[in-house]
Amino acid sequence: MGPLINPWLLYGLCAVGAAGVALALPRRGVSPQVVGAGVGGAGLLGVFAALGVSNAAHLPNLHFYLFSAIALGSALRVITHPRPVYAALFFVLTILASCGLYIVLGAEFMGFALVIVYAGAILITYLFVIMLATQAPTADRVDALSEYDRVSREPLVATIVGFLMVGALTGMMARGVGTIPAPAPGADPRAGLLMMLPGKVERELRERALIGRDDVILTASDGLPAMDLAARTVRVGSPGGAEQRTAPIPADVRVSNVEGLAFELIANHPGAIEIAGVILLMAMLGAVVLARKKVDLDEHERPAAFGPGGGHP
Amino acid sequence: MSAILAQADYPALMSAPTLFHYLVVSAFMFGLGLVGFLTRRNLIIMFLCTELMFQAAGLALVAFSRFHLNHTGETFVIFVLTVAAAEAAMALALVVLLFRRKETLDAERWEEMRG
Amino acid sequence: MSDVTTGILTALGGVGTLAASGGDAAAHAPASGGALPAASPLVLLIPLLPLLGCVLCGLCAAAGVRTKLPAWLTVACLGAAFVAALKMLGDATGGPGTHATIAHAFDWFRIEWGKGPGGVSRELVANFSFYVDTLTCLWMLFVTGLATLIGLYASEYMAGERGPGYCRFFAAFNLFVLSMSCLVMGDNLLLLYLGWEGVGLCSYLLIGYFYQKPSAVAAAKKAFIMNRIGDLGLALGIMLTFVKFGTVEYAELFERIRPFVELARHGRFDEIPFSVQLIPLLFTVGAFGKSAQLPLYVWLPDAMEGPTPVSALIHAATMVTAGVYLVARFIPFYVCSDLALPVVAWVGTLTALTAATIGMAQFDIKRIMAYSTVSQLGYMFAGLGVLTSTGAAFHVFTHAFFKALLFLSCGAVMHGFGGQLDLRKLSGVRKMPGWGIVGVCMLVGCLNLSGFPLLTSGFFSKDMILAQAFTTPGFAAIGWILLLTAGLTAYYTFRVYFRVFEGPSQFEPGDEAHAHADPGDQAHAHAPAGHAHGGHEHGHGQGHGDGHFHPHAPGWAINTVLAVLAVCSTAAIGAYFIDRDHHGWVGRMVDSSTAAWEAPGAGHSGAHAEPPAETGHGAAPGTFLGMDPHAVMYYVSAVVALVGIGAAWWLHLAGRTAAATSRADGLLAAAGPVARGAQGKWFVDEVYDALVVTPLWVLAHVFHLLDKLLIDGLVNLAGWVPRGAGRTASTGQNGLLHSYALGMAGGLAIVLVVALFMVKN
Amino acid sequence: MIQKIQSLWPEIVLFATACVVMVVGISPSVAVRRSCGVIAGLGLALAGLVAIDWPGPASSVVWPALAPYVKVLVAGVGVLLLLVLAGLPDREYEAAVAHGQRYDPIRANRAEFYAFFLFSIMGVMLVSGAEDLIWLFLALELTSLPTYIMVAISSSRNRSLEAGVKYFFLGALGAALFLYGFALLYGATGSTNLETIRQVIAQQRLGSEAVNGVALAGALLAVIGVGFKIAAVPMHFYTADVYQGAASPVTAFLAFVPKTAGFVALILLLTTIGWGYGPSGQSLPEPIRTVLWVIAAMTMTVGNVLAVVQSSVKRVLAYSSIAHSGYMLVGLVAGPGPAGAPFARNGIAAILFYLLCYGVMNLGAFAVMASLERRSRSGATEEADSIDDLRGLCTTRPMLGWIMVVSAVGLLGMPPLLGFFGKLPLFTSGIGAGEIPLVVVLGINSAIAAYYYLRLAALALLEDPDVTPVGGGLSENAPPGRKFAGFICAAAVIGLSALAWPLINLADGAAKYEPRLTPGSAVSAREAPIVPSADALTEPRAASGRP
Repeated sequence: MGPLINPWLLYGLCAVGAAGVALALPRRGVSPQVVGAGVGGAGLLGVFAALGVSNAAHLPNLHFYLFSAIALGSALRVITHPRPVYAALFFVLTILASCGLYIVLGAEFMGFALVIVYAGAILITYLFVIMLATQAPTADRVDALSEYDRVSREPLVATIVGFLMVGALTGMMARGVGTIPAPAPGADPRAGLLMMLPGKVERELRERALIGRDDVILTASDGLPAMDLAARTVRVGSPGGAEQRTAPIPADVRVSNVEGLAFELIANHPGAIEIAGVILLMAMLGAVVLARKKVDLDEHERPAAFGPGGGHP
Repeated sequence: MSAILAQADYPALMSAPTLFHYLVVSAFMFGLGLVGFLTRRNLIIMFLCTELMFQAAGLALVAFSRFHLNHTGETFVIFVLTVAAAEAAMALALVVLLFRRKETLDAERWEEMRG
Repeated sequence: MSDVTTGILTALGGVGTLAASGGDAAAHAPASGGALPAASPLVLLIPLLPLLGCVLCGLCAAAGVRTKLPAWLTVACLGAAFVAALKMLGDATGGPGTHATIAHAFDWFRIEWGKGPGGVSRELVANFSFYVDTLTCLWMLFVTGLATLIGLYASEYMAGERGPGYCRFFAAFNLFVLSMSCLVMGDNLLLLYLGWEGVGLCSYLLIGYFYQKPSAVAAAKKAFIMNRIGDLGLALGIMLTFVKFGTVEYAELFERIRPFVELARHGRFDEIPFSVQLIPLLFTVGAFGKSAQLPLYVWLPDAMEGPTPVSALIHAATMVTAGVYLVARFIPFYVCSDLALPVVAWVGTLTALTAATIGMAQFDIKRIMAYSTVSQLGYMFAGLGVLTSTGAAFHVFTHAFFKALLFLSCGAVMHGFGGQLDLRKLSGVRKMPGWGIVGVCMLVGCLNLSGFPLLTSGFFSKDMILAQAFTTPGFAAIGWILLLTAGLTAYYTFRVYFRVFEGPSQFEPGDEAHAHADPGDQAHAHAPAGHAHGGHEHGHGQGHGDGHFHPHAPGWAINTVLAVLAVCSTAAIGAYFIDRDHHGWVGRMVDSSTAAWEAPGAGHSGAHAEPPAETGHGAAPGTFLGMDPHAVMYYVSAVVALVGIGAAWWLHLAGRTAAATSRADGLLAAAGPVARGAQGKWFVDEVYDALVVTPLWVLAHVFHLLDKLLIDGLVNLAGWVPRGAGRTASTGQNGLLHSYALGMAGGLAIVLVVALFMVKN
Repeated sequence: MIQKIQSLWPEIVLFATACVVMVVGISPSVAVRRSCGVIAGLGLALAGLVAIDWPGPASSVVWPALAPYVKVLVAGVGVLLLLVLAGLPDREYEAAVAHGQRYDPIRANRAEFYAFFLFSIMGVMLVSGAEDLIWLFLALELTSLPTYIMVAISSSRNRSLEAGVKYFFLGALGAALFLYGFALLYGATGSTNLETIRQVIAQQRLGSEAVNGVALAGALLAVIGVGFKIAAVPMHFYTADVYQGAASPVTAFLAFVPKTAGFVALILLLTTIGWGYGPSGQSLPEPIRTVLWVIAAMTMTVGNVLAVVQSSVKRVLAYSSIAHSGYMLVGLVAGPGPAGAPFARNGIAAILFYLLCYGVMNLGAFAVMASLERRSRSGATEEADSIDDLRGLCTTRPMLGWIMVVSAVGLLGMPPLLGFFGKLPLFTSGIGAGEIPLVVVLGINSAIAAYYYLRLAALALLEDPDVTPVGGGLSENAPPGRKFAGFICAAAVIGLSALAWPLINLADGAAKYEPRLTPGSAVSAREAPIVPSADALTEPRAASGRP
């Protein structure tokens, strides 16, 4: 198995991307942002074109191209747009495009959660703070923006550093991605989760009229639902238990993304949920402590606040 | 090529991009976030750039999750999201505090200590 | 350094193999010293009493004592320790056997580091235990004895410091004796190292005692750094010893080295592992640092910035002989290397010569004494190197007394003349009222140092080394150099004596007297002369407001100590004549310890005039111009000493009279023909300058220059490189968030790129 | 999960204490509010006791005894830290307000401060019990997020804010880096369970002797990103500014708590990537070993070299803290040695023991700095920070002076003191692992460190006090707890060296290394369907492919 992509081609294209980003960063005077964005995009396109040439059979579909182009393009605008509000809005766009990619990857729940939580909540907070903390621009001119927004710092060195890292990362990924141990072809480790959902199977079977109205899924001697996932069959019987038979589980009855995620989350990471809760509590407390405003206490309020003798060294 | 994502119940209408495609997008997003962090001087945008890097990690996690056909990566993204939210809350509060002190968001204004 | 590294590498070869090398002898009695009989618990008093003294001085400091109490406490504790040392000597030599014993104080640490064959656990054991054999006794005897005497001396000498400084001084003084007893008496290398560092620390603290003097601080720093270089060698040596032998306890080490000694005895050095041969070389580095040998000697002359009692005790008599002790204690290791002893001998010899030549060109009398200390230490190392540990130990013993005597006499002069140390500004001190004892004692010390025949112990101890140098095959050149050095020693010693103590009585007070005359200057409130005249018990009543200076003669404490030391250093001759079978008393002490040339406890018979030919050359004993060196050396060295003294007399006393405008007419008459007038004296001086001094001066200054440029340069460089690098590196710390982020990301990027090129597939 | 909860009692106690503290902190009564510190201390002590008495089941398969040791260590040093921290937030401030200064609620934050403190300690404890990358990520965040706030609010000066913003933003960058690393580690192995990752990577290394490129990149990013917590090169830049800007007690906290978390996390991470198998013995993969080697050498050198030129005590201690991380990295490079290796060869045991030594010695030095303040020319009090403030401290304030001397000499590693016994196993483990050049670098760096540590000690001990300071004198206006904590630390530096042996035994026991490789189990466990057992909901271990 040859390399996924010629490493030197990869590094060259990373360099092209770097040049584009360096050009696109805001700077004093005329900044060739369009040119930069074009060059950067060309570099990225080159990577995918090269990938496509060597793996024509697996050429990704249009959605992938569309969403990744939007994601990366708006990410570029996030870091190049001189106006913080626009940058934040472009970040929202990046998030939305990422959601698209998530959905392409079959992670529907995370995709939508990302829209709601990230784009909906967090970014709104950002916008809020940006508007709070920025002097209201009077005119719609770039000149009215603060100097620190208009001029980026060390664009060349920073870009070189950043893309050195990108090049090294992608280079290592290109070398290693082929040997990651993957599930055997045809095997879906998630299929086993169906065992945890007898109710869902029963409902599906009933809706498809594969079992009768009164039939229920039986329980095996070990307490588990009597399903044979290899053969995709299930033993069902009437409530009295008199009549037992085996019903096939249709191929499209499978654990949905949300269900799988829920099982993973609750079964394997309950502790992490608790820690996340503590982090959120702590962060709330921190934000409150940090953002408190000064208040002036009246003279008569001070003893109440600090107690008698509290203030005397 | 084993790095194909078209395993199991991959949506039929999609053809088969390889894992590496997603990783490239993720790495570039990560790099852009890094470059932004290094070049932008607005504290809020700088923090936005770290969020971009978190987002890149999230994309990689979901792609890996898809590749390994388990949900661990997606679960990880939930927690990444949580931490990002927590960090954002605190960072924004800090930024507000800083802005009150110096009436500016310029990171370069905080350079009293050195050496 | 790279040699050391490769040595360690080969020695390690994976510590795992230690099991084989160190562990095969590891029947390893878990209880330390189980092999050796227990010594009397009285031995524990020796380190304990100085500790008590240290604590008491600390309490005095806390209580704000402003009297001489700390000094008396110190003297009492150290005196008691001396008595205990005497008792220890009695135990060690009185009983039927003269083998080593061990006094166990408490367990220090014991680290289990694996299982040996048979499930025996292997441990690093190092306890607070004291190894008592005759070598220990010999050393502790003069350490505690001299410390007591010098403590008494210091009670008066430091009287001007009473208060916290006085307590601090005596606390450090006690701490030094404690550390020294750990060093000498420890039964394992780690305790020795603890003591080794401890004496270094005390030395640092005491050199820097006058910490307001920049030169004192610089000298303390220099001593510290030079000693660290040596300590690194010792530490590596100890590690290597542990790695190689699996223990640091003497009792076992000397057992385990025995097979190698056997090999060396038959000249089969190539069968001894290189790492074993490396150990003595590393120890040597440590010994050279502590004992101020080439090229690490430069700190010692500078160390004279400390108070004189410190110079006498630490930098002349005891601490600097720690290196000699180390080598003597580990003689069995040294014979296992065919390189170590010649290195020791040659370095010692060259040091002796170098320091003597430098000493000749100095004017500061304390510095001259310091160089002479370096030179005499060189003698001791040369003695060790040419296979006479007895001679070396004997010289250590006698040198301790007469050098302490010399220093204390110089200190008395310095104390009396307001810190004046320049021999050009002092003359005829012996004649001044109240200075007679000092003068006589100085004379005794000088005679000892120069090796005046028959009357002095220095003569016999030096003689032993010289004779052995000619006896041991292959070291004749060393003998000749040492002989030359002996002549130079006699010359510069008496140069001091004749200039300062004889001749016309003239003096010019030192800086501290002037400083004291200026009432506004508080910075020198601590200077010895300061209070000496203010509230001294035999102070010379008169005020000093007029700036007029009167030397003040030493009091009873100083005089007593000097007299006792003078008697001791003469009485030490006795040690040569007692027990002649063993080369004297010291010889017997040495022979029944590990410093003997045969393995300890090997049941050697008394009379062994020649050390066994373990160098393996098998050559016949050398001769001195065809005669038996041991027989003829008495006469040769006597002649050399007398020639040196004569030269000094001729150059420094005889010619000085005409120039004198003072009252020293009697001395003038004694000095020789009055006909030699001022002109003749000038003539002699010029010839002397042109013919003798200039070349030696040049030589001395070349070495001095080497000091300044090379050694100081290195020391400065060692300090400067990190500073410079720090300055450069701290430009990266410019306070900007972005720069930091850039640095972090850049570093990470470099790491990733490097890793990218390292990763395969 | 039930078993897991048993091992989490200390954390639960801490969380409960934090909640109590927060509630008590909003009480209108000053006296009640003042009890926050006491409550926090009691909770911490209780947590430590629980960690001793109730270690629960083995927290990590490879390091069965690591977590209890770390928890007890953190709780123990934490109590001392609390003594130093107590009164930091508002003591002087309350006095100032009483004298008419404007009330600034940013500084009236006693309860929250203790809560952050407890949260952070809780984070370290969680790190030590991590079995999963997700858990590890969250625990690391929980450790560091409160510290950002603590730095920013530790004093009312702009410097604290500056330190806070630098620490926070660079910390977020570091977090992003190691998060990406974790993502790649997961991607390369298909699991976030540390033990499974270890097994998968071990199988790969057994097979081809090379580590997957993705795993390697992930491990490097993770190691360097976590390196931010321990201030390892190249993530060290923030250290000096942050340490200087934060109030001294918080700095003492920063120098110990995140560093402990970082080292424990590094131990766990590097365990997954490979100590203890492969044909080549027990070394790390070559790229990682090389990188760690260089980082260790650079960290020591940079820290020491920069410390030499500082004139601020806190910056000296900051850079020396970098250097100490470098020393400990030597233990990481050396690794745990072969299974059942003795203490002297176990670099991990050396790290664990050194963390204890460093925590105590460093806290002593910071306690002194926290106890001193200087009145500036304008009349305001500020922290004593200049190296000249130490001049003659043994004369003017003997107790503080001697604490400083003992701590500095101990940090230097002078033989009879605790620091020496801490450094010794680092040397021996380095030699044992054959890293002679690195040990030589360590030795040289110890020598450089002597320069500035002796300067600290000598200034306090030998110099005369500054009689006419530039702007107002030095004063000592701190809660007595700080001095007390300093005294305990100094006593420990001296006393623990005599008791080093049992402590070494503890560290040795905590670093017992049991790498087991179950051939084939990892891959099959991962590929098998999630075992649908009845107790899957309550027993995640069964689902994660444990043998």
